[in-house]
Amino acid sequence: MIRNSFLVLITAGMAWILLDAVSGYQSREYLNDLSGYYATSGPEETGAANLVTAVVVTYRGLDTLGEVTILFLTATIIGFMLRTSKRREGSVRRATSEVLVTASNVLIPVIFLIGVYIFLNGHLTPGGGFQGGAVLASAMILWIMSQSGTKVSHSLLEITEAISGFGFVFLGLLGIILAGGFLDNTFLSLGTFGKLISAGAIPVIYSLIGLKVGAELSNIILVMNETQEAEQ
Amino acid sequence: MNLPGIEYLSLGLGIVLFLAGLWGIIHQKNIIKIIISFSVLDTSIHLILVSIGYMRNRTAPIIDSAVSKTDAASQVVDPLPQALVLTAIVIGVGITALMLTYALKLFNEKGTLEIDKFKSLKW
Amino acid sequence: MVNPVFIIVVLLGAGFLLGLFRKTGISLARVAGLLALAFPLYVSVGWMLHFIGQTAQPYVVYTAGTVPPFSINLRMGPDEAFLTAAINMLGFFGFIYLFRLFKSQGVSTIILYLVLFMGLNVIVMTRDIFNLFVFLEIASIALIGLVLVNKGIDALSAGFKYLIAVSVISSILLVGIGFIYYYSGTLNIDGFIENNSLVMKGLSTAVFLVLVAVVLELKAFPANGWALDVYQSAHPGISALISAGTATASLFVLYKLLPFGGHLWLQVAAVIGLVTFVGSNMLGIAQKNANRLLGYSSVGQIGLLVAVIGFSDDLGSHLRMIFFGLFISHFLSKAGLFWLSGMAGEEEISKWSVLRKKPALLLIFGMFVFSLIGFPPFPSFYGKWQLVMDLSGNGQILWIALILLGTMFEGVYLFRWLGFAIKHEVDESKAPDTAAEKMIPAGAFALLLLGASWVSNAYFPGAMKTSFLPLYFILFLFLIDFLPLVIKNTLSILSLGYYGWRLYPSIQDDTLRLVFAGIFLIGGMLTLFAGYSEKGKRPGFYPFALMMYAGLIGLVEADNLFGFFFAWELMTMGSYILIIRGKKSLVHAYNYMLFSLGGALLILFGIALTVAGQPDISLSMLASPAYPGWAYALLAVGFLTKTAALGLHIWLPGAHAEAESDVSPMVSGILLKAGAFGLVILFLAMGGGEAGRHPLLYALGWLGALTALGGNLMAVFQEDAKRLLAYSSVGNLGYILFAFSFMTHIGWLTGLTYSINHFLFKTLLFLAIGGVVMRVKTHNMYEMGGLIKRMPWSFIAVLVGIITLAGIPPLSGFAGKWLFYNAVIAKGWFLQGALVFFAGTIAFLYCFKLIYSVFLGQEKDRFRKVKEAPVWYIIPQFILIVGIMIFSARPEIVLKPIGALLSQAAFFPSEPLAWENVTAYTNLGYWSGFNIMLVIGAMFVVLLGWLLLMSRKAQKVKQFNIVYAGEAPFTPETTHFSHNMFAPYNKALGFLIHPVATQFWLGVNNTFHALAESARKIYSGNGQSYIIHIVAYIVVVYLILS
Amino acid sequence: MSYTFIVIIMGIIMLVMAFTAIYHKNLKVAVIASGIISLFASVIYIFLAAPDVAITEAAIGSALTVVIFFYVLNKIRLTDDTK
Repeated sequence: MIRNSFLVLITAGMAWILLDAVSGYQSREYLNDLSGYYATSGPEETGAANLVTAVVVTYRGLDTLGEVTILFLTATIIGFMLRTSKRREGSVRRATSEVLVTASNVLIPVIFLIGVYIFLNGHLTPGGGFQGGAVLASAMILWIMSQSGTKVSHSLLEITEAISGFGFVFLGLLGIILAGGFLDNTFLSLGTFGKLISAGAIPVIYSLIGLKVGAELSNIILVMNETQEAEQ
Repeated sequence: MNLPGIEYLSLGLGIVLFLAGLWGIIHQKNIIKIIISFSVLDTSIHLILVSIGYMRNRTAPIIDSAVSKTDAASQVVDPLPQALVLTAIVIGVGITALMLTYALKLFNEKGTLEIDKFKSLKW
Repeated sequence: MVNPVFIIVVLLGAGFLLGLFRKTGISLARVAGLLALAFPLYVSVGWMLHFIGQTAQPYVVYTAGTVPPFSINLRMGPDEAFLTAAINMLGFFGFIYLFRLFKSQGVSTIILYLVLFMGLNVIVMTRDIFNLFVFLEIASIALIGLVLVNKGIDALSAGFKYLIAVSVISSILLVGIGFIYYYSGTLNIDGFIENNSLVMKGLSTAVFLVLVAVVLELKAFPANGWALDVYQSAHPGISALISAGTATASLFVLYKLLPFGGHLWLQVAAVIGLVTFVGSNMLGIAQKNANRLLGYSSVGQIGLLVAVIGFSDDLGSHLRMIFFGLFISHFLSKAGLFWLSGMAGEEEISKWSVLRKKPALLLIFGMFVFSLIGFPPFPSFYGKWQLVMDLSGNGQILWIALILLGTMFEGVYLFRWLGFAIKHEVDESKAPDTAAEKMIPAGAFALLLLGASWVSNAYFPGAMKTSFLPLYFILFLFLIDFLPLVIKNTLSILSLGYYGWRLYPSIQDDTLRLVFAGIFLIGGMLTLFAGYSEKGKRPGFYPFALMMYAGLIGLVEADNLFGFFFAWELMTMGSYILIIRGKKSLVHAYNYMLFSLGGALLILFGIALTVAGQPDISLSMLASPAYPGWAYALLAVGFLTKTAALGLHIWLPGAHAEAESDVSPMVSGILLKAGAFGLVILFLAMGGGEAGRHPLLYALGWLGALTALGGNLMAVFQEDAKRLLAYSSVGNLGYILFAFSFMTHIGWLTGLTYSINHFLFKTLLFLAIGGVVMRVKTHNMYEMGGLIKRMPWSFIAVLVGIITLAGIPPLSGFAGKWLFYNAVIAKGWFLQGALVFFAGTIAFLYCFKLIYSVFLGQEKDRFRKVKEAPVWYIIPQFILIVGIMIFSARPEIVLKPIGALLSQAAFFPSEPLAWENVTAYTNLGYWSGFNIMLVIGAMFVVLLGWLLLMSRKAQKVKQFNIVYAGEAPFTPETTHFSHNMFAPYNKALGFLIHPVATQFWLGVNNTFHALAESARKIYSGNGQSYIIHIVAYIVVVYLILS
Repeated sequence: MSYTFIVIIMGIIMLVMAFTAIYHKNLKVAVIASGIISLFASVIYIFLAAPDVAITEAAIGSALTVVIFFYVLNKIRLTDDTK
């Protein structure tokens, strides 16, 4: 009881702090200098129609690199934790229904293509590498569900993961060598605004991010699916 | 009728969810429940961040047929918080997955998910 | 210079690519990892060298082809270059340390390792708060992964606690960042600092959230349980990375972000840091697990560094210097200690004695411990000195007290630990792991520590004035430790002689210093002579013996307070190691160290209150301290811990009695004079004027008198010969304190005469008794007896010694007494004088007991075959006897010039002692040592001749056995005449020596241990409680702030 | 203005879901509740003119997270059954 009232007390304390933090909030009328710059110069500088993409891939590209790295780290750690334990060996699984197998055989390529479409168009429409990657991962989930019993090779995922990650870093590097700085996308031609092949390296980078995110998330799911952990 | 704008609502909602998540984290004993609370907390932070980037009567920060390049500054909402939230979401899912893996391993070691039971190290 | 962004490219690129080699190629991956880590080291060291010695502009890395605030920028300035160099150094050597581990753990761990260091580098360099958030997450997660290389529930649950704690903290951070963006419209650190003030409540709350999150990342006490578990359960090679690496990066984050909060947050950081420093170190004293203890210590040290950052405004231009000193010591030592922990392979601190099997490890361990606490010549010493001086300059007295208190706590557990390693019994079946990949990092960090010490000495103000020559010689002695004892002993003696010769011209006019230099150097040489009789190489003796002497002579040589304190600490360090060498010295050396450390901290405090931030740190500052009363009291008490004044004496008997035979005279006859010299310096500076009449001196006079009485009383009831001498030293130092407190001309002459006498006879007695003990293998006097026939030379030495001690004419002890009575009468302190006089009579009792029990009476069967003490013991004794004779016959050789010195206007010009040839006059009478010597000498010769003549007729009595009943008594000592020799006196006076002081200090000790024991229960081990602590901490800090 | 009601209603549902997520005994229900919070949040993001965030939250924050939760819950449940 004492504990609970203490918890209520500190939660109330946090509420108070947060209320203080929003105390100066009022609906915004204007963009501030920073976002104003993104809105006015962003399209020109990066060639991306989607300003969020411009910010994510270019202006705050280093954040994105870090974020991809975090996903990479978590996938690595999860793999490290779960793969070191026993693998499932010839365990009997519930048979997958015929319908699911057939449906997934049709759906997986479609979903995969949707994912690719999303990150290729990241500089033009909502969506991009993360969303596309998540869609790719969902294709993976479907595949795992339909292909129960068969083992999925990790190598392909690992190669995708490594190559796309390295490619991201490498493109960033090209930005230093060929353009104005690390992760500058303008070393490729900005192209015609609003077209698929435009915005310099953004589509390329976003594709790599998409592949990477997709591979990482798939990897996490795959490892979780395969692990024998907690199933003695 | 003079209703508050949705940005106020979503901001308030974010804060209440934040507190709810926090309450779950400090109050629930089950590790999975704690992790669920974390994901509520995460969502609430995203909500708060997106809300503070919102401006009324403006559109998404994408230049298309509706928004011209030249007028973008007066027509779109702030893209930056959205970019931050994108990053935060992906980080969040990574951490949630990591926590869950921990939960799995911890369960495997002790056969329980009660957080009070993992006190082998102390003082 | 290489663009620092390549650090990211190389580490991250390598990390990603290694993903391809997960299944195969661990060997390749290890090499690739090492090379990848060498690159950032090369880059950051390159930048560091670039910035050294010039004020180059920081290099800014722009990303995305745009300038900030629109894009993220990194900065490589001098601070960043230094810190990344440190981090990458850790990365490189830490990788070597884990080399074998990686083989069994696979490529994934190498990837985590590389990414961790990439993250840490960016954390230091980035100038964008959201970017900071992302890379803090990277570093935390990589670390959580690395924690898992230790299997089992401990590491797993610790990792989980860490994970959820860090997640909560980063959630707070993220919310804060969001609101900062909302209110200020920027995420750029520099942009924010330039354009924003915290008048708006929302913004200041946002800043609060960010800063409190950073503080929590730094493991602020007490919301830090989550980190301690990780320190304890992770592989030591990983804990080293947490303690040194992540903490470094987070510290710099705090440094970068603290300006957000303005002046208020500087104060907050100072308070939080010091609370952490004191609190964490206090809880550490109850901790027995090595890694967890290191965790407490890490948290504490980081707290101190946080406080230093918080003091930025007070420290001004010294900030970097102080931070460097404290930081680099913590960084190198803590990483090194964690590595050593892995090599020792023992969790219990008492089992670290296993390190003894590899003396090099023990040496490194000692270095790290001393450097953590802040002993010279390590950088933290300079840092702490400057910190304390600057704080006192700004009147932050309370903060100084807290810093010193925390340091004291730290000393309590670190010295206990070091003591265990040096002295605790060792498990023969175990050995430390000395694989090359572990030795290299530990050795490299030890060398870097030495390098950093050298740098500190070269750049700290005031530090340049200390002479490094003795230190180099000590280092040299370490290097030649493998040589035979004869060579090392001879070299040591010669070096003391040489140093004396070198020093003489500079102090020949300053008789006071000359006297003490003589005591230290000649005494040192004489006591070292005894070392020739030791067998074996005596590893590790000479460097520390010389360190003690270097410190002692440094005291004399010092012309400023810094040099004095430097020497003082050096002496403490060396003498501690010397004392702990004794067979049963573990506890006694520990007590000695704690009192010495406490004393040293008080001295430092006193100096700080004297100087109070002024640039002039010469000794003459003592004449007019900024806070006179406090400064004098602290300094005096500090020196009194060394002279073992009553109440502070409990360490002395054990330390002196249990030390090795030739170490006892060093520490008792010589080392104690360091305290006396400190008092001399202090009192002399107070001078004969207004300051010299401070009421404190009256109290000290009483203390001296009581010490004399108490010490002598306790000596009387000892059965242990060396303890008897040790307690006698307590009493004698009481005389000295008493005499100096007079602050009169004759009082001072008395004090100095006592000092010289005590040096002569106590060194003599300890050497003689040491020689006896060496032969009879016992300290108990009731087991000895009749040794006069076996050891006649030793007998003569003891006889001369006790005659001097007891103040019987013709020897110089009487000179002291004569001066003493004059001084007492002149000063009018009759009551205290009577006490001291009474103490003097008591001295007769134990003198008698000493010579009678040991040398006279019946010869014991066991000792019929014992030989005379080694000749190397006898020689210095007779040199000392000659010294006593000379000083007895011609005291004016020394006393006259001292008198002249004291007669200077600033000192004690009134009522000086008048000399006429060899006769001294006061208005009460006169005394001539030479004439007395002649008279008594003549009487002695006559009596001796008569005795010899008579003895021809004397009949020899055969020894007979006192045990007639045919059975040995059950407790043989009770049948010995000298056992409990003064039982009647004990009945009468025993209540006076009730061990009040011992009980008091035991009580202090127990109180703090109990406090620590109960306080650390908050670290319940429950991960959720740790989260609750974090939230509660945030709320409480916010409450306090608003 | 027209969104306001929708947001209020969704907000109330989200709070109920939050309560469910934290207090419901059945972990699966709790997970789904937290997924619904995420999903509704992504709808609110559309109203807040943040389609990118909305898609991401729906795909990653909601769907994927729930899937991962379920994988883990399955493993844990399997053990519970055998014991």
